[in-house]
Order: sequence, then structure tokens, then C-alpha cells
Amino acid sequence: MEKKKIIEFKGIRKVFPGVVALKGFDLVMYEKEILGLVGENGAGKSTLMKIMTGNYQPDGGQFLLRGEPVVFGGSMEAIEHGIGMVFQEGSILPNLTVTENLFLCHEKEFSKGWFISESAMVAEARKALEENGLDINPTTLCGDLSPAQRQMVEITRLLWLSRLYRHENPVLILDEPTTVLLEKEIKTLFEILNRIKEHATVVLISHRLEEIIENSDRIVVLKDGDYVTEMPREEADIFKIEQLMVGRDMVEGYYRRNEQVDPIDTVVLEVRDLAIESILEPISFTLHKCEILALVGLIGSGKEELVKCLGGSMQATHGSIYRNGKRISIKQPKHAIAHAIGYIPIDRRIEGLATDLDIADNINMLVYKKLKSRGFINKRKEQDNATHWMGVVKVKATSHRMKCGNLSGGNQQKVVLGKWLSADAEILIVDHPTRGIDVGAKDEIYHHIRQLAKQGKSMIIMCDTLEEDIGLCNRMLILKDGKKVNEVSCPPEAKPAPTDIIESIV
Amino acid sequence: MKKRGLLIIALAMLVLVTPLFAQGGKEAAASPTTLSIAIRTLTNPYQANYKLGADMLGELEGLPVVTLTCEGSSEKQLNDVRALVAKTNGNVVFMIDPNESPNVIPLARELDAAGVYWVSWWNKPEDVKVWDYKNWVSHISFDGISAGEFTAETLFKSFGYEGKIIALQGLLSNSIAQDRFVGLQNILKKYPKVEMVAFEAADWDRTIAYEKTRNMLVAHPDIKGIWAANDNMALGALEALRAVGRAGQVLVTGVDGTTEIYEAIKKGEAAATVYNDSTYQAGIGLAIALAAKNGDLDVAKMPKEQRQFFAEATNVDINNVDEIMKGASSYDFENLFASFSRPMN
Amino acid sequence: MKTKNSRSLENLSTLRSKVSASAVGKLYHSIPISGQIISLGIVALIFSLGTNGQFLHVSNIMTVLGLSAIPMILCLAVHQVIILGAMDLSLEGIVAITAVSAGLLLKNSVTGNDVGLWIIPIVMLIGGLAGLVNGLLNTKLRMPSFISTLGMSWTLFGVAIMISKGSSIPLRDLRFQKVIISEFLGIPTVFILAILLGLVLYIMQNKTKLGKHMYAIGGNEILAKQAGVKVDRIKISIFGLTGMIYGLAGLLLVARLNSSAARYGNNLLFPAMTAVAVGGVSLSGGVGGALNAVIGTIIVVALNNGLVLMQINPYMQSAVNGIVLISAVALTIDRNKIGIIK
Amino acid sequence: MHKDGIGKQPAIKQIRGKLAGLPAISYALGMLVLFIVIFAVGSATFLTRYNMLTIGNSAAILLAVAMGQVFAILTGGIDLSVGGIMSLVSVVLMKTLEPLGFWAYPLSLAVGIAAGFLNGLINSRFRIPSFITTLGSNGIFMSIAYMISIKPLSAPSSSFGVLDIVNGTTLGIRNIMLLGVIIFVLFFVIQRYTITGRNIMLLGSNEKMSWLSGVDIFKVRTIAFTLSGFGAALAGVMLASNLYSGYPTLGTVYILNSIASVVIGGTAMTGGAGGVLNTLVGVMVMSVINNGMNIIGIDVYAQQSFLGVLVIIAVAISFDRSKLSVIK
Repeated sequence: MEKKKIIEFKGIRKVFPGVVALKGFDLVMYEKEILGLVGENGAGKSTLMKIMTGNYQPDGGQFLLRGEPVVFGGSMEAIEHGIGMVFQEGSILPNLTVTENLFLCHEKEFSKGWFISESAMVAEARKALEENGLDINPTTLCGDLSPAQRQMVEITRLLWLSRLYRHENPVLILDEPTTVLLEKEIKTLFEILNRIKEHATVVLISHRLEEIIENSDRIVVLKDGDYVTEMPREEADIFKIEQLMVGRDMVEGYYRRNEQVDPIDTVVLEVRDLAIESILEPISFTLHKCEILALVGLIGSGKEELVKCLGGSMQATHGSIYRNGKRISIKQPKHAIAHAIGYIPIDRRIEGLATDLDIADNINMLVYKKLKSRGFINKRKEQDNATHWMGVVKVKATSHRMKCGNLSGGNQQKVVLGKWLSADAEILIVDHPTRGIDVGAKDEIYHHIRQLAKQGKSMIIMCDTLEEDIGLCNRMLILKDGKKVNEVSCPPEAKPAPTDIIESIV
Repeated sequence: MKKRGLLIIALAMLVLVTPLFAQGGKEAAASPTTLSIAIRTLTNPYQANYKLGADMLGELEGLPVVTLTCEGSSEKQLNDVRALVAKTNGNVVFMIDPNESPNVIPLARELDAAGVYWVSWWNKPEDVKVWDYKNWVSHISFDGISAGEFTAETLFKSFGYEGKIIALQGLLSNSIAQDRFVGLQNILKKYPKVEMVAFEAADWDRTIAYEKTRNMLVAHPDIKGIWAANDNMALGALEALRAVGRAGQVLVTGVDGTTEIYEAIKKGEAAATVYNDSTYQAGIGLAIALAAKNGDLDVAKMPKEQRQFFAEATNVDINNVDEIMKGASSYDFENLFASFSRPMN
Repeated sequence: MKTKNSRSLENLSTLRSKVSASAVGKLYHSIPISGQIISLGIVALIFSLGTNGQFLHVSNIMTVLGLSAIPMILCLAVHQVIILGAMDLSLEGIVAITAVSAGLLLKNSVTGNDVGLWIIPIVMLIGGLAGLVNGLLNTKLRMPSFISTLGMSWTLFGVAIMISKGSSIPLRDLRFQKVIISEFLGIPTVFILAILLGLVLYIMQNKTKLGKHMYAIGGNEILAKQAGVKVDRIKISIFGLTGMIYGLAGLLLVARLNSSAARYGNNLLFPAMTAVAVGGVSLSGGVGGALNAVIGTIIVVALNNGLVLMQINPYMQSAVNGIVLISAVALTIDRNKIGIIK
Repeated sequence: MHKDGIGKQPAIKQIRGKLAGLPAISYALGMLVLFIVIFAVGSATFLTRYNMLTIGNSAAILLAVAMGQVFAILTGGIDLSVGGIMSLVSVVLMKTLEPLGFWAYPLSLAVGIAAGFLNGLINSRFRIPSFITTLGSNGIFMSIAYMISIKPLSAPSSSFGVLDIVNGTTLGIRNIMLLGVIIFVLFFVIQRYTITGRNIMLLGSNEKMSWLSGVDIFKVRTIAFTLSGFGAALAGVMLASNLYSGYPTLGTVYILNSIASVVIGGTAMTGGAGGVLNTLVGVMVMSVINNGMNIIGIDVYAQQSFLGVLVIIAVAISFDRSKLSVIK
């Protein structure tokens, strides 16, 4: 396998006030490969990418593109050299059509005299989309597209651009591409990436090691701004990589199984024949004290909607919910909260936190009633409550007045957790607790989940990966096409193998 | 950080609050008396001419002149007056055209307290009497009713006292506007053959008058004349007529007496206006107040008809427009009550 | 966001989707301003009933079109900035200053000047410069346009008063007024002028890079920037363009009344904003265009005309305007598109 | 602000960079002190007792409106109807002063509160942007005022006594100023020490999240606009008593002035940042400028421009950009 080098870093180095982001290492990227880049937050992945896309300039070392040393002034320059990045939060404008998005800032390619020829643009757009096997109408507003489709449009844009600037082998960087995608969409994404690979280099950044291992030819591990090692896909396995990333081996057992506790049989929540028209068929289940119940199933299996109904952000059309044996009705989140049901959302920054406000505000927001004295909120009590729960969930921050926007993903998640704990929620619905969180923090989150169970909280979880589900839960409900198809118990000693579960899911 | 912020606040507030307890602002007035007019705005010619009169008297007496405009805010008018009283340590006299008629009450109480003499023009609620206040020398107004009557009369004459007319009111809330409208209505009663088919309020504004007139002309294409409560609106209406090609056939009337309307009268596009000489108003108003301040007038002893009265206004139509346009060669601010026409009860 | 409070709206939207399935619905959605057209229809219906047909009489329609011209031009100007997601309150100030300078530079009875037709480029230049300053304050000094343009409005209005010394300036040059009141095939020329301007902007918005990019900025400034849109440059030029159009409107106002004064700038802003909103231009930016501005203005002007024809008490008119504004927007805004309502 | 990649550091940012760390409000305070010094130097009479009373008087009224306005703005909305509300309230007060005496005050306040409540209702329940809602309702309130009385109403001399509750002086300070202080404290407590106040901040900074956390966003929004109405009502009452009159255009000038003072204070128009304390400073800046211009004798023709320029400068310096990635 004699591959041509496309990009080569020689002693690449980047320093920010206070921190050395890249310690000066070598790294090679080949043509026609998918390179998986893994490492904890702060390991230097994003800094490296920002150098490739021209957002940063290296302080030392060389950045060779096709053998030529280069330094980019900005992302457009990088694109002109055939390096493009698909950003985590996406960079598609919802109020423009697919066509307009594809060719934004390159309209001149289609201009006749002063004006742009709409038809020419649309035609080109259709062509470009088809080449990537996408069935998207180029005249639809991107606001009406699914996240996956938007991402595809973005990828199409980058490829089109690289062709525009005549590059045989463009470099495509994808930062956490799958966070916003549904399972089946993820499949198609990787199909497409593998097709693209035939004439391009793809750099893949993701916290989901499974998909990295599955899809990349080569995996590079970074840690603390330094190159640790690299391995071909064949030799890669999750545990090894994670230990390399974290640097310490997690002997205490994956997902902290050994800390798992058995549920008490008192039923805290019972769902009877809950159904949502044309989404979820009548489903019944119970949740016991101290129990961790995993909802497993593909997107569209109805699990998202189910938990939304329990959290109050959606309403079931039929069926009933019982809390400690009493029937309750949940029409709005506040009702759920009133019954000590907390919902830790998948999208922290949008649904979980007020990033403009400080940690105290976020932790206290549910319990101001408790922090009053003589009818008014008491600053002292406020601080005490905040600092107390910050301690409990181990938020790493200088003070309780620190803005949540400036916290790392892990710490933000802990703040959200702290918020619900301070409101002493008995039942927690935890929607993808470890999404976009690096391994070290993940382990802490697992630890917290276990602790909570010990303290008698009950949880309904939906995880990023089947392994995580199996590892964490006492029992799992498997949903498929809006039906409950199976129920499997997962005691610490006898966890079922993912393979057994898979077939009942798909 | 917050601590520091609060500290600065405290400091700033301190700076502002300390003088509250310091005695002062009442030391003897060495500087010359300031003449001040407090008017609505300088954005219309009638009001702008006030300034001319004030400056004229200022030159005559060799005293500084300050113009205050409130741009439609009564509160600003009151505060500007206060500010000036503060600035001059009370060594000032005012001619005030109140933004809204009731504003004379706070002004009167304020200026009584400060011992500042002043004269008001135009607006005053009926039930408020000048002689209830010691520093409010006079309230003078032009007779809105007779003005409305004259312009209406002349307008009707232009089409032989028979036909439809439309009318443009000023700010409905304004008492002068109402008086002039009453004048119109009196004449309408007098000539039953003349019918007012529509009226709109155009807030003294030329643009609004233009648009309202355009719209009314659609509903009533067959009108013979347009009565407007001031020249600005009359001129707006005139342009509207021009736009539909009927300027000159349908005449307009206004009140105030601006050069533009005079020219329209000469062209035979407008029938009449009433000349209220705001230059004179400002000058004489200040002169009266100044006289009171200098002790030439003993306010307490003044007869009531000098405390509040209607002043002589000049009716203008095609017959006398030319001589009026020559303008008053010079103004007489000596004879304080020369313009007296009839007392205001 | 689903709550019991907004459920009625959901029903509405489901109904919408049902409708849109039908052929009628397809038509409805194929036209960007169908909602506004319907509201205009309603207004027309009510008034023609109220004035037994007089409202729809040709002469009245022509009057409405004639009167809508200048507001339309102003609305076409300000809606550009709204599309950027910014706000422009400097309208009245800029119109005042251009109106006054037009008055002083054209043949008039105060000064000796007579620049003749040169006035057109001159007012556009003055307006354009003012707009440019708006743009610079917003982009380079990073001030919220709402407040910076407000400040500009006060400043320029003041300057207008200063140079005109507040008095109104009669014109001696009648050519412009002739143009204003002239008709072409029975249609007021000034209206045709406004429509032409609308057309130009429509093409600019849909067929040129500038247009595409300004929508990109309205959609999401940061992303637009990432994609390489020269955000500042575009914003500044749009503010500038808007200013130029204000200048034009200022000149027309002067021409229409054949005289000029600073106060001609008064009472222009809120009608324009109303027209923008009623026309369906989203105040959050990125949605709507010249078509919306045009139809919006016509609705508002037709409304005022109808109120006069029906002899509605002058002081009820502001209330009626308010109610119409609210209900028109309530019916036409697509809440799914704007997301959170602020 | 760096990561969003908007432009290179503008000059103004660099100036601020040197003073970095200071809370946004300090810049506004700086402005205030600066203006005070300028005017004090410009005219010996600026810092006289009489003039301070004048400033205090006008500041108190503007403060009341702005205190309400800031709550509307904190939710990310805006209230353009404060003018209409003030006018309506003033008319109601003058109309009811004779029959009701003192009780005219609570009545007119109630009217204002109801008006604000209506805004909130339309805005939250029918989900119409507050800009439109209040722009429309402003006209409605004015018309109602006109319906009550087309003529400006003046206070009957019999009820001057009642009005002196506002106009009188205690310990040489105008009651209206003491009123202003009370109003400030009231709204300050509401914002900082009540759940509603906190929820308004939450709403402003992240609406979706606050809903998911059980905040009744409809209620909170409505309350915010009701507070705005309350502030406007207070201002209307104060101003009407001050002028011994009420009429349908009384409040118009306060619409933009209140917004200006809120922004000068450093409150972000996107909501969730800033607040009552900032607004106090903003109000002081506005009032000091307005008074100072007359005191140092700026030419009347120039005053409006002067104000405009000063406002631009004030905001350019005091506006807190760190909160916002995009300036719209």
C-alpha cells in the first residue's frame, strides 16, 4: 500500500498564553484515506484542525501541503487550497435554498454580466448533489432539511469547491459529524464518506470511538497537545485507545459495573398503555427505586418521544402515568418537575443551560423558592446552595459566579446534573449523558450516575452507544417502530452481549 | 468588580446630591437680565419668527436672548424654563407659548416661586386666571373665533355662498384650533347653502394636510373651497389641489400670514389668511414682562383687561395683501398694550 | 415549543399543512406574498362595502397608488436593513436633511442656488453618506443599529433645523412637481417610479451577489462570515444604499409640496415600519423582500385612504391602524420560521 | 468575541481592552461622571441646588418609564407602547381627580398595569413579536385617550392639594425625587430578589431551556410587559401631576428616550444581560445631558444634534459587546 503524502506536519507547534496547545510533533496524512483523530478535549485536535483551515497560524514547525510548506490566512484560503472543514454546529444558512448555500460566495461562477443565472446554479447544484448520491431538491430551503441532509449539503459544497479550485485530492475535515444524525443517517454518511475517499482524504474527529474504529483506515491518538501513537484499524480496540487517551488504565471496570446496585421493588413510576398517535403504540412499563432503565432502539423507534412525554415537553395521546401509584398528568415540563421528574436534555447548550448566566444561576434556577428568606431571594443561601452542589457533582470552576458558557462540555453537563439534584428530582431522564464529552469526564459522569442510583434515585437513560446502555443499566427496554419488542435485564455479573440485542433492534 | 461599580455610583450620586443641601443659586443678580422665549419648535415659519422678535428686542435693550424649544414635550418646556432660571439665578423674563394650554399652571406656580416675571401667548385654560398669580404679568391671545369667521366668510364669498367645502383642523386637542373651527361653524350657520361635507385633523402639518386632502378630494370631487385652520395646512391642501389640476379653481384659506400664503393669494389660489405677527408677539410679550421686572409696571395694580386680553390681528385678502407683504417697517415695543383688541374674561 | 397555549396555533398550522396539500395551497405557497394579498383583499372588501364601492373606483385606486409612492420608496429603503437583521431609525433624520438641502439647492426664494437636475445625485449622495455613517457605526464601532441610527436621526434632524433655520423654503423650480403630479397611461408617474425602484431592488436581491449575501447575513451573520461573506462591507453598502433611497424620498417630498422644511421628515418612520411588518418582512432578518415592502405599503396607504373615505373619527384612526397591524401580522407571520418570538 | 471571527479588534474594543474586567456599568458611570464634570466646568450654575432639583425631577419621571422598559428588553423584547400608556394614564388621572381625589392615583396606575398586561398577553399568547404588538397597541392606547378627552385636561385648582403629594417637597427635596428613589428600589428588588425577576433573566438568556426547566414563559413574558406598563403608568402619573394636566400625546417623547437610556446603561437589546442598576445610570446620563445642554447654553438650533451625538458617543463607550457574538 504505497500511498502519496498529502499533508505533513513537521514539529508543528502552537502556543496560547498560558498553555502549549501543540507541543511540536510530526504527523502525516495520506491521499485517499480516512484518518480517525482521537483525543480528549484539549488534546489539541481542534487546534490542529484550525491550523489546517487557516484559523490559526502555527508558532513553530512546518505545515506541508502536497510537499509545499503553507500558511493560510483564513478558511477561504484553505478552501482554495483544497482543505475544507464541516463544523460541529454546521454552517448552513436555514433561510437560503440548497443552491444558494452550495455556492454562497461563489455566485460569480454563474454570473452572466451583472446578474447571476439562477437556472445555471440550480443545474450545477443538482449535478453536484447527484454525484454524492444525494436526493435533495436544490430549490428547497435548508431550514426544511434534516440535520443529516444539511451536513450532506455542506460536504457537497466543500467537494464542489475543491473541484472549482482544481484539486485531485481535497482534504475534508469532519468534526463530530454524527452528533446531530440519526442511526440510519450515520450509515449513509459513512457510505458517502467511503465513496468520497476514492478521490479525497477525510479527517474524522469524534468522541464515538466505535464509529472511528469502524470507519477509518488509520487512527491517530493525541494527548495533551502531543502525538501519542497511531494504529491501523485492524489493531484498534476501544479500551486500548481510551487508555491511551486518558493516560491511566481504568482498572475499576468499564462503565463502573462493579458499582451497580440492584433496584428495590418499590415502583416509583408506572406507565400504562402510553401511546402517541402514529409514533408510539401503547406501551407499559415500570421503573423501580434505584433502577437504571435504558431505552434502546433506533431513532424513529419512538423512544425520544416517549421520554419527551415523561418530561412534559410533549403530550401523549393515550394512556396514563402513575407516580408512586398515584395517577398524574404531565402536560408541561413544570408538571413533570412538580412530580420530581427531571429531564437532562441531549443538547446542553440549547436546552440545558443559560450559557450567558453563571453557575449559581443555573444550579439554583429550580429551587429559588427554597432560597428565600422573608419573601426575597437570599444571596447567602444562593451561594451556599450553588457551592454545595458544585462540590457534590465536582464542577471544576474558579467560582460559582463563573459563566457557564466558559465551562467544558463535561463541567456543563455536571452543572445540569447539579441543577436537577438540587431540585431533588427522584426520577431522572438522562438523554445521551456523555454526548460530546471526553473520556475522562465520561467516567466521572458514570460515577455520578452510579452514586445517584445508590442514593435511591431512579433513572431512564438513552446512551450514545449500545455498549454504554448495556454497561450502565439494570434493565433495558427495546423499542422498534413504536413498539416494545423486548425487555432484557442486565445484572452486573451477566451483561448481555451487544450482538444479542442488535437483531431485536434492527 | 460589582463592589467597585457600586462605589462609583455612590460617588456620582454624591456629586449630584450634595448641592441639594448647599445653600446658593440665590446670590444677587449682577449680570444683565436675560430675555427668553419658550416656544414649541423652530421647524415652522410662524414659530421661527418668534425668535426674530425676541432678538429684535434684545438688540434694542442690549440684553442677552435665549430661545427654548420643547419639540412637543411639555415636560421639556417646564424643565428648560427651570434650567434657565437656575442658570440666570432668576434674573430672567419669559415669553412663553405653552406646549399645551394646561401647562401654564405648573409654569405659573414655578415662576411665582422663583419670582420670575413672564407673559404667555395663545394657550390657557378658561378657568385659570392670570390675576391669581403674582408674577404672571399677562396672557395675550389672538381671537381664534373671529379669525375663523373672517377666513370662512372670504372663502364663501369666493364661490358665491353656495356649495360644498371641506375643512382641515389643527391638533384637535389644541384650544386655538377649536376656536377657529367654531368661527367656521358660526359662518356655516349663517349661510345654509354652504355645506361642510367632510373635515379631517391634519395636526398643523403640511404633509398630513396634503394626504388627507387628496383622500377627501376623491370622496368629494365637487367641492368649492377648502378651509384650513392654519397656512401650513392650507398650503398642503393647495398642493393637493394642484396635483388634481384644480388649484385656482378651488380656493383655500389659512391663518398665520406667511409669505407663501400671500403669494398664493396674489396668484388667486388662496382666498384669505389672518396675519398673526409672531415677531411682534415675542417682542411685546418680553417687553411687558421686562417692564414688570424693572418696576415700570406694577403687576398688582394692573387692570384685569391688561392681565389677559385678545390682541389685534390683521385680516388679509386680495385687497390688502400687497401692503401687508411690505411688512412692518419697524416695530413699536414702547407702547405695551397697543395691540389690545378686547378683554378676555 | 409545544404547550397547551400554543396548541390552537398548532391546529392552525396543521390546517395550513392540510391546505397546502391541496392545489389551492400549492398556489398559495408558490406566491411569496399570498398572505398579504389576501389581507389587502379583506381591507378592500371592507372599505368598498363601507363606502358603497367608492373605494374601488378607479380615481380612488389611482389616488391610493399615487399617495403610496413615497411611503413605498421609504419602505423599500428601510426593509433592506431589516433583512440584514438590523434596524434603521435614521429614516426621519436623513429625509429631513435631504429635504432641506434640496430646498436650499434648487431654485428657491431664500438662496440664489439653482442646481437643477443635479439635485438628484446630490440628495442621493447626502443620504448615502449618512447611511454610510450608520453602517460604520454598526460594523466598525460595533454599536447596535437600533440605538446608533436613533442617535443619527436626532443628529441629522438637528442639522436640518440648523441649516434651514427652521423656516420652510418655497421652491421656484416647478419641474419636479410637474413630474410628481403627471400621469402615464392614467397611472401616477411617481408610483411607476416607486415600482421601478422596487423592481431594481427585487433584481438586486435575487440576481446579484450583494443580494444573496445580504440574505446570508440576515440568516446568520457568523456562518455567513465563515462562508467568506464580507459581512462588514455588505452591511455598510446596504446601509449606504438605504440612505441613498431616503435621499430620493426626501427630494420627492419636497417636490410634492413644492417647498421644503426639516419637519417634512416627521411622522414617516412608524408608517414605514408598519408597512414592512404588514408586508411580511421578518424583523428578525433574512426573510422577505421588495415584493413584501411594496404590498405592505399599499395595504397601509389603502387603509388610511379608506378610513378617510368612511369618515372615521380622525382620532380613532391610530387605533384602527394598530389593530390592523397586529392582526395582519398575526395572520401572516409563519411562526415556524421565526422560531422564538421576542 | 474572538472565536466568532467577527472582524479584527475594532478601535473601541482596544480602548475597552485596557480597562478590561470592569463591569459594563462602569463605562456608563464613567460617562456620567465625565458629563457632570464637563457641565460643572461649563457653567457654575450646573451644580446649584435649584438645578439639581430640576434634573432630579425630570430624571425621576424618565427613571420610572425606563425601569419598566428594561424588563421588556431583558426578555429580549421591546415596549414601544410606553408613550401611549403614559398618555392614557395622564388623561385618566385628570379625568378622575375631581370625583375620586387621592384614589385617582391607584385607579390610573391600575389602567396602566392593565394596558401592559394586554401587551404581554398579545405578545405571549398570540406569539406576535413585541415590536409589532407594542407598536400597534401604542396607537390603540392613544386613541382611547382621545376618546376620553380630545381637549387637554387640566387639574381643577380644588385638587392641587392632591397633586402636591407628587409636587410638594420634603426636607427641601421634591417628593417626586423621593418617589423616584422608591421606584428604583422597588424594581431593583423585583429584578434581583424575586423569582419572577430571576425568571425574566433566564427567559432572556435562553427561552427554550427556561421552559424545559418549568418556567412558565407565557406568564413571565406577560409579567415583564405588565411591569413595563406599571413603570409607564407611574411615569404618566408623575408627569401629569407635574404638569397639572393630561392629554393624548403627553408620553410620546418617552418611547425612544426610555429605550435610549436603557441601552446607554449597558443593557443588551438581545435580553438576558444588564438590568435595573444599569438603567439607573443610563437615565442619569440622559437627564444630565438634557439639562446640561441648556445650562451651558448650547445654541437652540444645535441642541438636538448635540443630544444625538452624545447618545452615540455614550453608547459607543458604554455598550457591553462581550455578551454578544453579533451586533445587529
